[in-house]
Amino acid sequence: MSDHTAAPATTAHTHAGRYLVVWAALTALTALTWGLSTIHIPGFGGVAVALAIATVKGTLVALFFMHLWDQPGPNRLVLITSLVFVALLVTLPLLDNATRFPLANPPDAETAPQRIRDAILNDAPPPAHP
Amino acid sequence: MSQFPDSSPPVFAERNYLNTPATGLKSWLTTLDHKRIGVMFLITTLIFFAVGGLFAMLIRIELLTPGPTIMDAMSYNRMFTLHGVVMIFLFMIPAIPSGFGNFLLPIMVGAKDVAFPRLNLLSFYVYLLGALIALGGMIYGGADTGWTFYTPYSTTTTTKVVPILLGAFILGFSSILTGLNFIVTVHTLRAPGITWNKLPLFVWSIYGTSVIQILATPVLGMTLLLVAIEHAFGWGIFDPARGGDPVLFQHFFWFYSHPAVYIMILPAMAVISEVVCAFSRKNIFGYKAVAYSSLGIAFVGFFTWGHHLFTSGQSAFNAGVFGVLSMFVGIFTAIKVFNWVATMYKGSISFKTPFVYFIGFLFFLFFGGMTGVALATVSLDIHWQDTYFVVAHFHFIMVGSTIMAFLAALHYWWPKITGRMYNERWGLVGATLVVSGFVFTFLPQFLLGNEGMPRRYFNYPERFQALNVASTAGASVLGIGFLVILVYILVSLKYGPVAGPNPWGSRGYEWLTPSPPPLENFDELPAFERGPHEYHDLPGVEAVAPGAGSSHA
Amino acid sequence: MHSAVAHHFESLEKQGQAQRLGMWLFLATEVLLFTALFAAYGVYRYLYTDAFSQASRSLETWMGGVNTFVLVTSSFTVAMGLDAVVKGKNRRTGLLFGLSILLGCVFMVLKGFEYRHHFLHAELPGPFYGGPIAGSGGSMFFSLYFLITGLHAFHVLVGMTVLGVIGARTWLGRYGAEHHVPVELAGLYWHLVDLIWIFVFPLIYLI
Amino acid sequence: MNDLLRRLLFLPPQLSRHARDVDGLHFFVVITTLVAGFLIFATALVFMIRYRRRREGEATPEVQPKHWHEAVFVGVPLAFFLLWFAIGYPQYVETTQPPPGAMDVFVQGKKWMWKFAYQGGPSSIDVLRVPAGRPVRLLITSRDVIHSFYVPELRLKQDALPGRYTQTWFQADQPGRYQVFCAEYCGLSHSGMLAELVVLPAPEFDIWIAEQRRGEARAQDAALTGSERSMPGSSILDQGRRVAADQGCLKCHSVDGSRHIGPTFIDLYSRHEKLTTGEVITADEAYLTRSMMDPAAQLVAGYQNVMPSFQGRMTPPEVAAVVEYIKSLKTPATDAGPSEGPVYEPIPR
Repeated sequence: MSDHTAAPATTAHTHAGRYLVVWAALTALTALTWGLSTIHIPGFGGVAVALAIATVKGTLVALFFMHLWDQPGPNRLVLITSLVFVALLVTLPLLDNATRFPLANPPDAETAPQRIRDAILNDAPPPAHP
Repeated sequence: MSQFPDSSPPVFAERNYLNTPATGLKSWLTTLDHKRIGVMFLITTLIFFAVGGLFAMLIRIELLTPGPTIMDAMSYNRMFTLHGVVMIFLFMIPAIPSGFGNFLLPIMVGAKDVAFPRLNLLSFYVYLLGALIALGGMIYGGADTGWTFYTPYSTTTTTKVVPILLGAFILGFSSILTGLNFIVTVHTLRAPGITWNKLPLFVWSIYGTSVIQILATPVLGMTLLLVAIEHAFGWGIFDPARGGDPVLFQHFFWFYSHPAVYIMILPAMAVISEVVCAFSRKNIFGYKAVAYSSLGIAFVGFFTWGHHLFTSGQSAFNAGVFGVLSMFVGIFTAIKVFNWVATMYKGSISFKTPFVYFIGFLFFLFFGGMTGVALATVSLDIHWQDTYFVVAHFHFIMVGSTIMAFLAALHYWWPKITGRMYNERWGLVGATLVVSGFVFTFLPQFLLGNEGMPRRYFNYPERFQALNVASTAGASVLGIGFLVILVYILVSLKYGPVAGPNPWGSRGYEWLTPSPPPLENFDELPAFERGPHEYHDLPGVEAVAPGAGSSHA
Repeated sequence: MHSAVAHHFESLEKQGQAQRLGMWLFLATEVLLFTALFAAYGVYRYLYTDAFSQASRSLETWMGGVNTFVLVTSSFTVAMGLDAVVKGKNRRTGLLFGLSILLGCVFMVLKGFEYRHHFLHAELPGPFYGGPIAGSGGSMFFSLYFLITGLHAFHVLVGMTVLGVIGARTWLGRYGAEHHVPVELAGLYWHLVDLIWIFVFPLIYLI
Repeated sequence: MNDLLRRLLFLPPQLSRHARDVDGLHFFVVITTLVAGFLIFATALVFMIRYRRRREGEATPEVQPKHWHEAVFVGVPLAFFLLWFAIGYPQYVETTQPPPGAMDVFVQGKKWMWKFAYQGGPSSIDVLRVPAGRPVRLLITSRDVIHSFYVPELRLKQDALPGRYTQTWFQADQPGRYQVFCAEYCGLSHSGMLAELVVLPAPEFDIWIAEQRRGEARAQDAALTGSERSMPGSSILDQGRRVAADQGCLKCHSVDGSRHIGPTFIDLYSRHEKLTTGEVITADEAYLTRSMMDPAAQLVAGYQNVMPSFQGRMTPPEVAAVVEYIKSLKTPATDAGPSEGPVYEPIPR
C-alpha cells in the first residue's frame, strides 16, 4: 500500500487487469443485491444487507477506480473524514426522531400512537395522557 | 518609524505587488495574485461591515423606546434579518480567512501563490455574485425571517426570501473554494524548511477553518436550496402540513451554522496567536497544544449542533448527547486562553494597538466562551434560549472576539499590506473606544436576557427600557470608535510613515520579506531555519532590510 | 520543465499531487451535499416506513438495476481510458470516454422513461402527488425521490460534459503519458457519480 | 443570599422549585466564571506589568510547558464543565417528565395569540389560569409557524411545533400574575404575542374551572336548542369590549387611532375605506360583520391578509356586541384596552 508513496502518481503502471476484475465484481454484486431484494428479508435485515453490499461496492470503486489504494494519506483521509461526517449527519437526527416525545413527530408518522394520530388529524386535542 | 537604532532606515519596497505587473483597475480585477485578491476581499468585506453596522445602529436606535421609535415592525424585522445575513455571510465568514488568510497564508508557508490562483479569483467573483444577489433581494423587498431562516416561517412568508437564500447558497461556494485552496496550499506548497511543526499558528487555525468550510458548507447549501424549493414550489421536505419535520431543518441548519461559529472564531484565534507572540516578543507557550487545539475545535465543533435545539422538541436523549459533547469543545478554547496568557510570562510586552485589541479579545473570548458553555448546560439554556442572553453571548464571540481580532490583524499587518504605519496614538484612542463601547453595548444585554426579554422583539415591556437605553448608548460609542479608526487608517494610506519590512520586530515568516511584498512574495526564498514564534535564540531582534530577505542567519 | 506547470509549482508531479488533493476535497463537498438528502431520507423512512416501502415497490426495479449496471460499466470504461492515456494511447482514451458518455446517455434515457412513468401516474413530489399512498409518506417519498435522483442526474450531465471536453482534448493530444492528471480528475468525478448511485440504488429501489 | 444574587443578576422571581434549582446552578456557574476570570485576568495583569517592555531589543527566555501544565489546562475546566452539565441535565430531564396526575392544558399558539384549552371544553385566549401548588402539564402546539411558550418566572420555555405536540410541565408555588412571551420569532407581531399566566389559589381555581365547565355545558345546550346564549355583563358595549379583548381583536386593531396590524377601530364605523381592489366602501354594520367572518374578501388597502376568520368562533350576539362596541368608538374616546388590566406593565402599541 505504501510502496507507491514515493511515486504517488499512477504513472507507468498498468491497471487494466485490475479494472476488469473490479468491474466483474461490481456487476456480480449488483446482481446479488438485486436478487436478495426479491426475497424480502424482513425488518431491518434487508436494509442492512443492501447497505452492506453497497458499501463493499463503493469501497471497490474508491480503492481501485479512484486509486485510493495507491495514493498518499491525505486523499484517503479526506474521504474517510467526509464519511465520518456523513455518519454523523445521518445518525443524530434519526436518533432524535426515534427518541423524542412521540407526539412531536409528524402526526401521521407510523411511530405515533394511532389514537393520537386520529385526534391530531381531526384537529381535536388528544386524549388525556395515561 | 523603525524601533531599532541600529537598523537601516525603513524603505518602501519599490517593486511590490501593488505596482507589479501594473497598477490599473483592470490589472486588479483580473489578477491571480493572492495578495491582491486578499486585499479586494478585505475592501469588499469592510464595505459590507459598514452596511451591517448601519443596520445595527438603526436597530439599536429603534430599541431605545418600547414601540415604534423610527420604524414600524415590518421594517424592524427586515432590518435584523439583513443585519444578520450581511454580518455573517458577507463579513464575518469571509473577512479573516478570505481577506487576511489569502494575503498571508501563502507567504507564511513560503509559497509564491495559493495552489489554484484561478479558483481563488473565481472565489472572489462568486462571493461578489452571491453578495449582489442577496443585496438585490434586500433592495427588492428584503426578508423578515431572521438569518436562521426557520421553517415553516421562512417557507410561508410573503417577503422576498428566495433571492437571499440563493445569495447565501452561492456565497457558500466562495467559502468552499477558498477553504479548498488553503488546504491544498498548506499540504503541497510549503517551502523547504517549513515542516508541519514550524508552521505559523495562523496557518494552523486557518487550516482548521478550511476543514470546516469544506465539510459543513455543502450541507447548508443543500438545506437553503430545499427551503427555497419549498417556498417556490411547495415540495415540502420540512413542511409540517405535508408530514415534514421542521425540527429536521434546525438539525441541518445548525449542522452548518454551529461549526460556522468556529469558521468565524478560529481565524480570530489565528490572528491572536501571532499578535501575542509578536508583542510579548516571546515564544508561544505550548506550540503543539495551541496548534492541535485548532484542529480539535474544527473536529469537535461538528458534534455539538444540537445544543441550539434544547427547547425545539428535540428528544431529551439527544439533548444529553449534544450537551455533554458541547462541554468538550470548550476545553480547546480554554487551552488556547491559558497558553496565550502563559506566553506573556517573562516576555517583553509592548502595548501597541494590536496588543490592546488582544487584551479586549481575551476578555470577550473568556466571557463569551464561558457563557457559551453555560448556555450548553441544558437546564440553563431553557431559560436563556432565544433571549437577549443568547444575543449578548454570540456578540461577545462574534463582535467581541472576531472583530477585535480583525482589528488587531488590520493594525498588525497594515504596514505589511500597505507599507505604511498608521498613527499609533489614534490607534490607541480607537481601540479604547471600541473595546469600552463594546462592553457597554452587550453587558446590559446579558442582564436583559436574564430578566427574560426575548430576542427579535420590536416592542418590549417598559421594565426592559433602562437596559436597552444603556445598550444603545454603548453602541454609539462603538460606532464612534469605528469612525475614528476609519479616518486615521485612510489618512495613513497617504501620509503614514514608511514602515519598512519588519516594524514590530516580529519573527513571523511574513516579516522576512519587504513591505509591501513583491509579486512572488520573496525576492529570494529564506531558508526558514527558525520557527515563526521563536524569540529566544538571538539577543534582540533585527529588522530585516528590504531586498535582503535571505539574511536570516 | 513541462509547459503545463504553473509558475508557483516546482514540478509537474507536485502540481498533480495538489490537483488530486484539490479534487478529493471537492468530492468530499459533493458527498456532503448529497448527505443532507440522505439524512432526510433516513429520517422520513424511519417515520413512514410502510409508506416508503410501498412507494419503493411501485418503482421499476429493473430500470434501476440496469442503470446501476450501465453506470458501473461506464466507470469501468473511464478507468480504462485513464489506463490508455498513461500508456500514451490518446486516441483510445478519446474513444473510451466517448463510450462512457454514450452509457451516460443510456442512463439518462432510462431515467427519462422512469420519470415519464411517474408523471403519468401522478407520482409527483409534494402537493402534486396523486398516487395511491395515504398520508404524507407517499408525497414525501416522491419529493425525496425526485430531489435525490434529480440532483444525481444533474451530476451525470455535468460529468458527461467534463468527460466530453477532456476526452476531446486528449484526442487532440493536449494530455499524454506525462501530463495525464486532468484526465484522472475527470475520471474521479465520474467515479463519484457512480459511487453515489451505488448507494441511491438500494436506498430507493430495493428497501 | 439567593434573593441578593437573583436581584444582582436581574433574574425575575422564582415561581417554582424548578426555577429555584435552575437559579442555584446559575449562581454556581456565574461564581465559578467570575472566580476563574479573576484568576486569569489577575495573572495576565501581573504579567503585563511585570514583563512590560523596558527597552528595545530585550531578549526573552524560551519557556515551554511541561505535560502537567497542559493536563491542568484541560482537566480543570473540563471538570467544571462536566459538573455543570451533571447538575443541569437532570434538571432539564425533570421538565420533560410530567408527574402522573398532572392537570393537562392544551396550549395553541397562532399568529399572534395563545389559546389555552382545558379538559372538558373550557378555553380562554391569552390568559392561562392554573392552580397553585399542583403540577400542570402543557401540551403545546401551533396552528401556523413555530412559536415558543416562555414564562421567565418559571425558567421554562418550550417551542410550539405546527401540527404536533411538545410537552413540558411546572408547578407554580404562589398565586399571582405573570407574563407569557413568545420566544421563537413568528413574524410581524412576534413581540405582541403575549399572554398572562394567572396562578390562582387551588380552591379558587377549582371554583373557576367548575363554573367554566358549567358555562360550556350551558352553551352546548343553548346551541342544541337554537336559543341565544345569555352573556354576562351589564351593557352591550361592555360585552362587546370584553369579546373584542377575549377574542384577540385588540391585539391587531388599536382603539386609539394608532396604526397596527389591522385598521384602528376608532372612528371606523361609517368611515370610507379604500380596498386592495381599489374600490371604496363604507364600513357599515354589514361590512364589519362580513370582515369578521371572511376577512380576506374585502381587505383595506395597505394591510396584509393575516386575520383569521371568526366564523363559528363567535355567536351572533357576540358579533353584534363587537359591532356595537366599534360603533361606540368615536373620538375622543378615552377607554381602551382589556377590561382585566394586567399587573405587569402593558406593552405600548
